[in-house]
Amino acid sequence: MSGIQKQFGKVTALTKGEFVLERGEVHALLGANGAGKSTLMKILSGVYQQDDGEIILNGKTVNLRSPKQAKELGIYCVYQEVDTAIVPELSVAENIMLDTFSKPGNIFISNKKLYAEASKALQQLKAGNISVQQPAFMLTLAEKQLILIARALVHSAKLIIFDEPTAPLSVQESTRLFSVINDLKNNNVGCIYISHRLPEVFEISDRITVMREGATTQTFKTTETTENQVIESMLGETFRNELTKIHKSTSEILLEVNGLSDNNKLHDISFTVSKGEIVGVVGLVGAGKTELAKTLFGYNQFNKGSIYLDGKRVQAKHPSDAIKAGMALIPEERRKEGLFVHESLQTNATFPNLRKFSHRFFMNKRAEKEFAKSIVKSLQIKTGSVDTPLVHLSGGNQQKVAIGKWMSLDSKIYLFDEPTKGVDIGAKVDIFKLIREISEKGNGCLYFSCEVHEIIGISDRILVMYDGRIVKEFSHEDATEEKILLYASGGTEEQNERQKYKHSI
Amino acid sequence: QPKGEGSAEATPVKNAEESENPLANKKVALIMQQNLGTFSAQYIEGVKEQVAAFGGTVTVFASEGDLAKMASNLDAAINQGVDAILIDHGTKEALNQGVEKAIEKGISVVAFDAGVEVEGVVVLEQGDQQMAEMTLEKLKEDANGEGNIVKIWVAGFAPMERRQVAYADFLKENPGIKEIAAFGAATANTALDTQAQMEVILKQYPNEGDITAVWAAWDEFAKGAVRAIEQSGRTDIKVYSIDMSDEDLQMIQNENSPWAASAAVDPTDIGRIQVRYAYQKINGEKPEEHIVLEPIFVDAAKLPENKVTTNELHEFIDGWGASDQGYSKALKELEESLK
Amino acid sequence: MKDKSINILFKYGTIVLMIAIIIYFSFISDAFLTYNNFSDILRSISIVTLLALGVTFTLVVNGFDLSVGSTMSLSTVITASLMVWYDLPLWLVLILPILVGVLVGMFNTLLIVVIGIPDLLATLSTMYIVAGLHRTYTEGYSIYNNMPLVSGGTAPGELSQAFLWIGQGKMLGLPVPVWIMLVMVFLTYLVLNHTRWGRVLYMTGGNAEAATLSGVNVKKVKFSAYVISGVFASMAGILFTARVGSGQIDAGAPLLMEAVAAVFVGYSVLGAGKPNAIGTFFGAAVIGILLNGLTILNLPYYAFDIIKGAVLVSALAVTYVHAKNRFSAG
Amino acid sequence: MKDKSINILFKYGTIVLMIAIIIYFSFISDAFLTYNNFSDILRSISIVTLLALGVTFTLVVNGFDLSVGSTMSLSTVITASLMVWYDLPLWLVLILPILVGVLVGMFNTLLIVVIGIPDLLATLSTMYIVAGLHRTYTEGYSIYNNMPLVSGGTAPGELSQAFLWIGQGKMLGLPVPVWIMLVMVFLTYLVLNHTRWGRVLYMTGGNAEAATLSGVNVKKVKFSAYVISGVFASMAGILFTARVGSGQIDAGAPLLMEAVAAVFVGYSVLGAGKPNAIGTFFGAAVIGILLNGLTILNLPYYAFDIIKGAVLVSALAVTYVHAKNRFSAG
Ligand SMILES: Nc1ncnc2c1ncn2[C@@H]1O[C@H](COP(=O)(O)OP(=O)(O)OP(=O)(O)O)[C@@H](O)[C@H]1O
Ligand SMILES: Nc1ncnc2c1ncn2[C@@H]1O[C@H](COP(=O)(O)OP(=O)(O)OP(=O)(O)O)[C@@H](O)[C@H]1O
Ligand SMILES: [Mg+2]
Ligand SMILES: [Mg+2]
Repeated sequence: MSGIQKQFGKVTALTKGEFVLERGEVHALLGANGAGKSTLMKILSGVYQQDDGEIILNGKTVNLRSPKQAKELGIYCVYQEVDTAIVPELSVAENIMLDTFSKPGNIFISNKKLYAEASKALQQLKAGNISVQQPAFMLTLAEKQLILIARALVHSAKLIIFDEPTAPLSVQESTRLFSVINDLKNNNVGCIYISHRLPEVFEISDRITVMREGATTQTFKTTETTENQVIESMLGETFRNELTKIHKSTSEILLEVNGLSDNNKLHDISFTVSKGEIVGVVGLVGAGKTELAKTLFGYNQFNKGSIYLDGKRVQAKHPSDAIKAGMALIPEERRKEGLFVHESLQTNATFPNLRKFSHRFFMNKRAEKEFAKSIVKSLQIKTGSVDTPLVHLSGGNQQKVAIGKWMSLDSKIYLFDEPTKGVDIGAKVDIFKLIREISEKGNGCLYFSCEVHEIIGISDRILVMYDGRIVKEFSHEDATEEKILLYASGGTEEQNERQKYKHSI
Repeated sequence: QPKGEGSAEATPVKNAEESENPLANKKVALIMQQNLGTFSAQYIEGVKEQVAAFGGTVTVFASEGDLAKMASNLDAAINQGVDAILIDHGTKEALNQGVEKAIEKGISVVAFDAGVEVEGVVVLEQGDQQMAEMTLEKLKEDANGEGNIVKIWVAGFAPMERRQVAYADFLKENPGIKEIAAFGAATANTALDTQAQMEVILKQYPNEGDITAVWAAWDEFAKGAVRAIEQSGRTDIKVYSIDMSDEDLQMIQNENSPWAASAAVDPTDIGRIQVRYAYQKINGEKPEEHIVLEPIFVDAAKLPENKVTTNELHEFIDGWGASDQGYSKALKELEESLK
Repeated sequence: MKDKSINILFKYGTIVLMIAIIIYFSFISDAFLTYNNFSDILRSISIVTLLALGVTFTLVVNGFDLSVGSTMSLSTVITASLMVWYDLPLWLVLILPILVGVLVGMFNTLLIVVIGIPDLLATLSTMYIVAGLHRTYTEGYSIYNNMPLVSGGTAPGELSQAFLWIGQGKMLGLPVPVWIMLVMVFLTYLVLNHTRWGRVLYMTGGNAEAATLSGVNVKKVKFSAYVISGVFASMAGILFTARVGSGQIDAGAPLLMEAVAAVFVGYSVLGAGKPNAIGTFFGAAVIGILLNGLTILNLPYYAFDIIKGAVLVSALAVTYVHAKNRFSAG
Repeated sequence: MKDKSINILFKYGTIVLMIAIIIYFSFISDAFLTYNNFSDILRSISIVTLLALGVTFTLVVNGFDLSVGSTMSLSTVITASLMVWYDLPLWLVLILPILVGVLVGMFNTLLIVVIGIPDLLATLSTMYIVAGLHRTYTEGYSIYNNMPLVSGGTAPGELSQAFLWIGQGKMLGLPVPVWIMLVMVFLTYLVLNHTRWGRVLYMTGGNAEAATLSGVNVKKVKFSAYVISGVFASMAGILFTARVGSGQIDAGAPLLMEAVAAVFVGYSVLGAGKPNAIGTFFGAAVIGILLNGLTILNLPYYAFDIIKGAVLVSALAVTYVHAKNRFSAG
């Protein structure tokens, strides 16, 4: 692939995507969030068409107009958002064989044959324990991912793209995946591997290509490079500096959570947050971070445990109660949960506290405008005017609005759920600064993220979540990326020692 | 509905169950094509009242104007083994098959305005041609033999066809009277749809004298037309119609109502008479198979100052609501024995 | 280029269309452009506009109320029965049907918010159930002055003159229903565009999830929208009874489509891009003027349904094509 | 615990309900549990079942066709007119209405797939437009043998015996409409559950994005579902004409709700959890048996609408409560 460009409306996702994959090679693709990795791969798998640039496969220029075409050429993709490729109502077998249905062939379908072929593919993945007859909505995230890999196997793919496959996987599940990838490699299948976890990238890949801000920066041979080199190529200097600043906290307890459980995802969660402290909560996708944030905020209900804020018990039946008590949530899905993207900045900014901007029943539009202007200024939001609908703002600026909308409320504690997701580097820095400023005013911050290095950079204290539990607490000084990942995927240090031991025998 | 003041409870039928009369305790099914509007409701009342007086029970099968459902309902009634089936409207194409089956099973069938053509079925019809003539004559008289009229009529129903015959003859005989517009459709919501259409016509002929009168071949049409005329504030147009329910009567009695006259058989009476013929058949009597119900002409001018209902109408209009048609000796005895 | 023209069509389409229709018809007929004809047109759309305002509220919260027609029918017969059967005083006659509208709204909320049935399906069911209820209530009869009762005797009451004035009277040169409509349109405009609560309604409709996380109780907001819709439908029913002078069965059913069409035509008025009071009023007016003009053109009545349907489809098409473009431009 | 009982209700509710109804009514009336009565019930549901099968197809692809009632009305009058007005041979009489159904399906697709109007709104508009068309076509008249024509004279043709046999004849002890229904249910079952194309339909409905990624042309699939729905509605119209022996206007409108209810009742039969052919048939049967039984109970006719509505609401409630639970459990 060379010179690939792609724009979505006003967002430029790719400026210069370059990528070369050899037969039977595992090639890792790295880059910060929003660097354009997924977009490049979606172009390769026919989901999007590039605006410019060309793709050469086996020496021939190909024009990939649809996923179907890409698949016919043997290019398969295990998408980052697995649910986009799974049909929940259909059985596991049907999901594995999904691509066969749209191909011309027999009119009738024999279930027996379907089940047999699907089982075979699963067995190849050492996942024969998944029943092929159950509907796909019963599966866990990891199992769904296996289905997608099985789908590629069934069609003897020549090239498989793995887009962050290990994000939801535990250490054991990851190990199994790696052995599958190795098998594939031995069968001369090319693999593209996207991940944010450097250790595993170094373990599995032959070469590494790094992207930054929509462009390919560098390609390394894995054996000839170091993690630091790659990180530098990925992030750039300013960003790292920002993250290493350390912040002092007071010891006066602001938020206290005791034995919080719901009957579903959260189990016996206890922790505290002091005034002016930033507490990071880290865990894999699906570990329950979002669940915890929303439960604290009254969006989900818990059935055991208690929450105290500033010494007062909070019993939030609805987010409105939590807001009254002094909480603010910047949710993970900014566009879906945090903002009204078709409304103006002004309308968004005043919404959580309409009472302040109205006289009796009627809205005071002048006060609204003044407030909107004030946050544009203080958060340095780049926008044409306060009347511009938010869809026209960049992701980072949208995120600033999502934070700024709480500014009229004087909340005591802010819950940030993956606030840097899909935000460009510059804005990321601004957002970190903003979080710092908020904490410096004596407010508490809870920072939920699966980006381990970011967590380490910003937090005063780190809680690791695994499967709905808090399994470990680190101080800022003790935390390392490896230790966190280990706990986050359900391991403990002793266990790890033993495993290493076993390996060496 | 609430109990009306001073309402006499329908004379409770004593001892129907213990009665020794073989005609007591019969099951009657009433199969209706359409059951909207006050006419239908009054007709059902007539049926229920008469069957109750004979010590039987009625099941009403509604069809929402859907002929297929009506045919299915007829089947269902036959399967339930009723003693008599009363049919209200419908077409012969849809019903003949079912009616034949019923006759085979020895069920008495009496049809009203249904166009059913099967041996052994008593068919009731209103004096349709006569009703049309009565109202058209009155129209001519009021208009002094000259004028432009609007016809509201719909094809596809046997009684409507008969009314149309009289209407066509009338136009031929009276060249001074011209039809300037004709429309009409039997829908799920006839009166309201007609009102909308009449409003259209009125806007088309906005000047006084453009329209002398409206002749409506069915009271649901007349209702719509009258409302449209009243609301347009036009006082120059009169409405003549066929069929009359109590609701129509109230509208006729409104001050300055354009509704000038109607010809009809009392709907309650139709129900009663139909039941009587059914019981004659059950009793093995051999009534005539083609019964014409005598229509009554209701002239708005003959009505009293204060409003009356159809129950009291007989005081002012001769022959209303007092029909003895269809009684046989056995039936009188039956009714006496159950009182 | 194409996008731009759709945008202009979207913004000024309704108003240009209206002016074009008016000019065209006034050339064809002298009777068209008269004060009387326009006051008649306004009166003829007053009932539909009330219904449409209710639908507007439900659309604002991203719901949809298909049961307004039935609710109006129910309110029509209840209003008439309260006077005819029970001879109740005027204030009760005006309040009780409104309460029934509130109940229907609550039932819709139960289905949609508590049970979780999608809005259109839920209100479709309600539409049928309420239609059945209103027929059962009257036992198939229309309700009119001094009607005889099934149990014998005649009904004690009749529609009072004061009541009929609501539907048939005039005030300051305009029919009373027109005044009622104008007041209601203005109130709706005020509430939706200038109050805190209006803001909450629009935001809930725009993104229920984000509204919840901003502290809005979305269930309550939806509840209020459906109740208001029920209340508007009841008011339409009361107005209809007063206009016609009796309680007709199934009065509301045919008005449903017109009301829905009015709201969608009004979506775009002056580029609002969302359901709004003024737009709904203009939508109803365009349809009213169009139908009035078409009768002048002497079109058969059965063709009207096609034209109403076509207006609805065009309005929907412009709305959704515009939405698509706006979204992809974002 | 609660979840489990909802699950069981979901899986076996329809069948248990059906058995309960049958047992109850056979105690009440000897006439109920007879071969004749059941063959009549089957015949009475045959038309609704055809409509419902069409709706099933659109629901499978996650759409919804509200226009089937109108399409059936249109097909009814066209079928009758082809014989009565134009005296055409039988094969044309059977094919042309089907083509009209195809056209309606294409129009729906245009609105939904090309323009992007949501399914329910699009087909609601189509419903009104097609209803207007069918009245305009007949100028408001029903069509019957040798009817007088507006232009004078009488119509040349009448419904042939061969044609009427389709609606009124018997074959091997069962009415012909029942055979047609059973064959269609079986074909639909075969197509949806055992062919490649059936998987593609379900796939599209379950996750359109995944289907696109698998190389399915989602637009074409939706198109085919709406065309099939139109064809089924046309077949229902032909059957209706043959059963009734004339072309009634507005024949299909009252059947819409029953068809929709049948599909939703059938959603859950044996825990399918999705629209399916056998379920739809059972749904129609449950409603048919219920209505047949209720007439025996001598319930007033105007209460039937309430009961049908209640059945629909219960089916929807079970379906969506189940969906909610499944989702939260998944
Ligand atoms: N469909 C789309 N519409 C608009 N913008 C998009 C779309 N898809 C991606 N983008 C934008 O393109 C940029 C690159 O996104 P992409 O998903 O390729 O990043 P990524 O490197 O995969 O990041 P991550 O590590 O978070 O998965 C982001 O700014 C994103 O917001
Ligand atoms: N079985 C599953 N199938 C598909 N997606 C799943 C599954 N389980 C979890 N997920 C995904 O993971 C998310 C659940 O995350 P949860 O809120 O429990 O934890 P989290 O730690 O906040 O995860 P994240 O890192 O995505 O924020 C869901 O939004 C969903 O997208
Ligand atoms: Mg990505
Ligand atoms: Mg999360």
